[in-house]
Amino acid sequence: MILSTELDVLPIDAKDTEPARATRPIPTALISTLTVGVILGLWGLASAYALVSPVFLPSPRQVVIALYNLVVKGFVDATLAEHVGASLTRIFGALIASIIIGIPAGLAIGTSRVGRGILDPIVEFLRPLPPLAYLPLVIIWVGIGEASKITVIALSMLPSIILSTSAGVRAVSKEHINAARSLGAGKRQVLTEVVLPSAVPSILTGIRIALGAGWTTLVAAELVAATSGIGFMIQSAAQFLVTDIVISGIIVIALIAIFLEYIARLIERRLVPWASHR
Amino acid sequence: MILSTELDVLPIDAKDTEPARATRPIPTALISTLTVGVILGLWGLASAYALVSPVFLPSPRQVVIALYNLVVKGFVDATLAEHVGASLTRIFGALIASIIIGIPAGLAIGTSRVGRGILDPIVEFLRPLPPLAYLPLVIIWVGIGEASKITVIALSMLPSIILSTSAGVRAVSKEHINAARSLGAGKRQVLTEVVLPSAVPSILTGIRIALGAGWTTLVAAELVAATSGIGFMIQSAAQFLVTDIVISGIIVIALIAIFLEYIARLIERRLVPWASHR
Amino acid sequence: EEVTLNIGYQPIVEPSRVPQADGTYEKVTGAKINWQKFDGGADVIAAIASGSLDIGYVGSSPLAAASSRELPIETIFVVGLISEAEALAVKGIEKPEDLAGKKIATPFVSTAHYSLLTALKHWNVDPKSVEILNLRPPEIAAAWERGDLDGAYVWDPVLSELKKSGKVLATSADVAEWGGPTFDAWIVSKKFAEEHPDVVTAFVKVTGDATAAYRANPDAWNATSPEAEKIARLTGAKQDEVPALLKGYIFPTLEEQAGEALLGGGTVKAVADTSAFLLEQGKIPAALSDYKPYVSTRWVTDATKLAY
Amino acid sequence: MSILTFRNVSLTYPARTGRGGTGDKCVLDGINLQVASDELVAIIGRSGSGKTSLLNLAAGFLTPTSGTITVDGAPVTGPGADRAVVFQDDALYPWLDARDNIAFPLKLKGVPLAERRARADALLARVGLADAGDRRIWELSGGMRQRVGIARALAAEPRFLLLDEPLGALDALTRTRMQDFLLRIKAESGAGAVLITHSIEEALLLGTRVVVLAPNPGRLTAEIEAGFNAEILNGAAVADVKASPIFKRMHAGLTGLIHAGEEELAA
Amino acid sequence: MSILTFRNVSLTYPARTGRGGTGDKCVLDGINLQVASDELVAIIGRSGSGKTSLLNLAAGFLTPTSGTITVDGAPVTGPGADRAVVFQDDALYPWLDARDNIAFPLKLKGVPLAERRARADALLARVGLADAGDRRIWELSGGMRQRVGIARALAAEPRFLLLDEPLGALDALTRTRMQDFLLRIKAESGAGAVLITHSIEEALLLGTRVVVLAPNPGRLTAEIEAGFNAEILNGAAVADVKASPIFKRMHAGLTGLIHAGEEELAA
Ligand SMILES: Nc1ncnc2c1ncn2[C@@H]1O[C@H](COP(=O)(O)OP(=O)(O)OP(=O)(O)O)[C@@H](O)[C@H]1O
Ligand SMILES: Nc1ncnc2c1ncn2[C@@H]1O[C@H](COP(=O)(O)OP(=O)(O)OP(=O)(O)O)[C@@H](O)[C@H]1O
Ligand SMILES: [Mg+2]
Ligand SMILES: [Mg+2]
Repeated sequence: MILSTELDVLPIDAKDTEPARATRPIPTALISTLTVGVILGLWGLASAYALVSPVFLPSPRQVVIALYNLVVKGFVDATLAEHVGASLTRIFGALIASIIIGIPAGLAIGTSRVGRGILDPIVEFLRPLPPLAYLPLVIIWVGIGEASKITVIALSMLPSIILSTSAGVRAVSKEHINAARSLGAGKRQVLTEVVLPSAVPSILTGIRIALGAGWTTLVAAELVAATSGIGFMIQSAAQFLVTDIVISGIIVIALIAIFLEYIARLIERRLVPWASHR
Repeated sequence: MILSTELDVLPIDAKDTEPARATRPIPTALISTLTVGVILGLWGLASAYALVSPVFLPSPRQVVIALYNLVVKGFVDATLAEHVGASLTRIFGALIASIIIGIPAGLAIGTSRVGRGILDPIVEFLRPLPPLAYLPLVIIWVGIGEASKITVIALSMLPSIILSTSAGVRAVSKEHINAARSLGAGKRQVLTEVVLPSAVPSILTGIRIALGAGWTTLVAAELVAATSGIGFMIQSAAQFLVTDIVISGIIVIALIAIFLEYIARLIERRLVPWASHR
Repeated sequence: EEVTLNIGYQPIVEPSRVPQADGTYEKVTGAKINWQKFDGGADVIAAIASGSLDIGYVGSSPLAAASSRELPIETIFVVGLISEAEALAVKGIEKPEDLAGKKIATPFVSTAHYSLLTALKHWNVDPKSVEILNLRPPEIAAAWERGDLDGAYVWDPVLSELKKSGKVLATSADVAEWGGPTFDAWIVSKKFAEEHPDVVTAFVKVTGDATAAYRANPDAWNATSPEAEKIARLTGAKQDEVPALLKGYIFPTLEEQAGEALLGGGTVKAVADTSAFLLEQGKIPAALSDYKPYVSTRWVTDATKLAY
Repeated sequence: MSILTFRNVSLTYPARTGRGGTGDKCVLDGINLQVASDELVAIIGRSGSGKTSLLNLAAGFLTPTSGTITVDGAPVTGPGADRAVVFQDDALYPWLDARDNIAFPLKLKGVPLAERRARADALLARVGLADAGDRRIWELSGGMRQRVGIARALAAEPRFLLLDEPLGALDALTRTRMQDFLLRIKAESGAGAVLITHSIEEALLLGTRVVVLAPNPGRLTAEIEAGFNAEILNGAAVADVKASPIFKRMHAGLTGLIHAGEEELAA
Repeated sequence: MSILTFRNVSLTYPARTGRGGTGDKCVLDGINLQVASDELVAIIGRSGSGKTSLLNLAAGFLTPTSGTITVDGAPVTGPGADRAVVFQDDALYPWLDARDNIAFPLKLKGVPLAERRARADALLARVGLADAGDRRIWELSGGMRQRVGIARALAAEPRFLLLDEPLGALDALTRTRMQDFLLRIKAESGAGAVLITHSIEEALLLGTRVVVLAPNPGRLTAEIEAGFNAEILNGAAVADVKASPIFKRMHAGLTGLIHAGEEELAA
């Protein structure tokens, strides 16, 4: 199971370092595989005994067939690959945009009185807004092209990146900052050489949350004049009660998101092995 | 401006402690007030010069009138207070549910191999799911009562609470844990007495992000079978292009969210003055 | 023992909002009614399937989809035939042939969507040659305002917004003539209908009476009338727009319902046609050979005999 | 009477892979040591010789690569309340004030609030911080934090005290007082103790035995019975003890032992 | 030649409100001190007497409640590259390895990667950690971390070195070597230095002057010209210096001064 990167389990019941006879009881990967198996099994049973109408809970078999057809023939005029490609482009466009905007904004809020004064009310205003409510305004401003979809997704990603960045900044050790300044760091250098690296674990958590939020908003974003995209596909299928496609779409989203999460964790492992050593 | 709780600005340009002549340059509150003023001014100008059709951007005056009518007469058969009350009940119900589920789940993922093995795949699967996609499934499973709305909102809140908790857990100092264990703490005590307090700053950040996410999902949750609620109100107004009500709703959401954020920060200040001292 | 009746309605401007506001349904059916608002037919159908709803309001497209999936539902009342309420408004387009290569928006899966495709077929315009975009009504208004669209098949009040700067190429009344009628209807879950036939009959009766009241004197339901006030209050529509919105539908009376044009035959055919069309579009996996089980005249017939 | 035993203990930190990775590092090699609960064994050795690692093994924070560590014959499988640690960097809890840090082990045992506060206050007074109970950790000086750490370990009433340079950040006078305090409280409580220190004088004054850890890899190269602590507990003046020829001889001997094998390196 | 001047400096930590709040705490009172760049002023004093606070003022981390601190007449308004600090708790960066921690001030100055690594390696060797460059901070022992901290401050080539118990976690031999190293590098670099230490011996050996800080509130109660460091730099053996009667007299005198006013308290 790809989730197990073995990097983030706190050794409450393991030793700090276990040089010898590292007898791992049961590998996490196995447990995860079992969990997934049990869920699939329950699903199979539920649909076999028709606990829920098959219109709303198709059997795993049906979903696999639907997935196969999606890959081969596609749905609503695009193959699965095209839908996934369109959505991934949007998600990553939005991710890049919100990183470029969010990290500096979070740093500004966390470090400077003026930055906070200006940005805080704006961020706090934007943060809770429901995309379904501001969709018309987004269209008025950026039209119905890709930009609007990316904007909607980015707006859902921004808050967690900004908040985690500024929370990370606030938790930076004062001693580390003092040390840097007495070693000759200017304000900008304190920011880039101390505050930013210190906040990296928190920022990465923010990015992971943001990615999840981005997927969550995908369907809303693709309500806007999309002709392909996983969200659009799910939306179209849901309207006609083509539940096997809806579930296939959900599974595809989950698999992609899990894969991205795996990469995020790998990056985390590379960048912040020191997180628990400060 | 209520945002300025003066608690979270990192003293990159201030001293660690400034016993004497604490000459604050410009109060953040003032800057925030100015920012809000400038935005309101721009809005006023934009609508005065009809840069955007009044159908989509009514003037501040119109919105104030709409707000007044909302309070006095209401819209879609409920007054503003009733809409707000309904939505707040849902948001808080969802918040409580996701705290009760999310914090233990985050702790389990962060501390135990088995917990992680079981919960991680489930969480990672649920995290990216778009509420608009699973809305029909939620209806099928939990019906159209309050439970379905709370479920949808809680599902959007859970991930950030779980992730921040487990990230906070992972960043707990190993020395702190070791100290507790050598002082006689059992596993449970390590969890409650060391891991949990250490993770509190991170958990609070997660709750703040979650609250924002909850509001964001409100409209989607209230798409189904609601008869009151701010999201329902916005949605109803949008259907008939009653933009002043839509914008009033957005403003009300923002104000409530900002107020809750303010309270969250106060709590943060009380609970974690030590965040930058570890 | 008191019966609980769960009704899923949509915020459509139509006569039965008035008895809903007055509590007439409660009085006549003798049931405790939970009114639940929905914004789309798909959710109504999901809610009926989950057992949370007994009676629901849907458009003809979702109705066709639900019937094709063999859900246990039954059409009990045709609320209104969509006529002027939905139309294709365009800008810079004079004749149907000009549509090729243009951006036309419509809310997918809606009755408008179906009407647009039917109209294109009637005009022999290949739907693939037109850029058909999925947008919800408020977003259509915004995109139109911005100049991103050349046309949209949509309903009021967004439609009237578009008419201000565009012209109408076809209305749903036209499309109905071309063989693609669209309508809204009340449906009931078969299980509930079996258990509480009298409640369903009473429901249909009240609905029919409301329609009759409107049909008797449409002009009395003007902008300042109590009826308009009640409709506006329940739907969120602007009160002064209510009369115009009501005019966009043809509301059949209880007596007309059972006729050959409606539940007695026309509705079955319309559902079958819609399903065939959706199948052709690849939106649903299969169509049925017979849609009769999903349409019933029993309730309207019983209701005409009912008095209160 | 309890006994803490190291039998043939070795420790190798595993190689770290990735950027700037390191090779395996053998830190301790074949350590044999016994500490009874009427003893205070002082460990001295060069910086980086493995003293802290040795203590971490005894505490159960690390598992030996080979060999066994036992308490009264039962193998040490992890940290436990019987072995309280005073850390080289005070591992105090920033979310608690000084008093509550000291009361922490009492809280773990379920001692009621009032009683544990009272006991913490008594310990605060004994380490010379009577009025610092309300202070947050970051409001304490380095030496104060060390003393809070010692008081916290004492509050746990362990069978063994594992002290990692507990008095390193104290001035001479405070240090002398704390030495006296440690000596007495250890005698009172009947706990065994392992004390890491850089002061040979301190090792001799407090230790019933002094062992020398030589670096690369850490090995025990000498073991001396000291016994001055008994004299002091019996009333001998510390100044007299330090001035005694035998003390001076031992001091010189230990200094030589620590320096052994280093002079050529330094040359 | 630069001069760091404290003129009538006082420091009061403001009261902390809220749960477990404290009152105002006057920590330093009327401090007057001058440190020239050919000097090394050693500060000794009881734990909690305000030594670290004094250093933090000089570093610019704190602002005095009253009085002024100047460098060459210019008031100190904040931390600066002219005053490098070695912290009591090493404030090393966990995301950098030992070498990059030392190279950190060079990076700030824009020294190219290769050169700064080379210079860091040279400093690593001089503090006896030639092979620890690749280690992460948490892979270093306490004493090693202290030495990395010293090397990092030296890499900044400041006008003043502010050292807060920099050798506290070192064994006797390593400490002697580091003392020698500090003495020489200070002389080479021409930087002034303020050294906080708990070892009176160290203060006398390294300091051109030794000042005594008495607690509650912190006041300078004595100042002694030492000058042994010049002898050592001129080749005198450390052992001989320590054995000299004048050294012993001064040592005894300072010990007395630190203990002054404490005996009655202890009684
Ligand atoms: N987690 C670790 N990973 C790898 N090497 C480590 C780790 N911890 C310590 N070391 C290495 O082990 C050796 C011994 O370290 P230890 O902390 O035990 O020394 P020490 O005797 O306590 O030194 P000091 O007196 O300076 O505190 C050192 O060389 C150190 O670099
Ligand atoms: N941030 C703070 N807020 C309040 N009081 C403080 C703060 N920092 C230090 N103090 C208090 O100031 C006094 C002096 O502390 P300081 O750290 O300067 O002592 P020190 O001489 O360095 O002691 P040590 O030798 O133990 O390190 C102590 O009583 C301490 O409790
Ligand atoms: Mg050590
Ligand atoms: Mg200090």
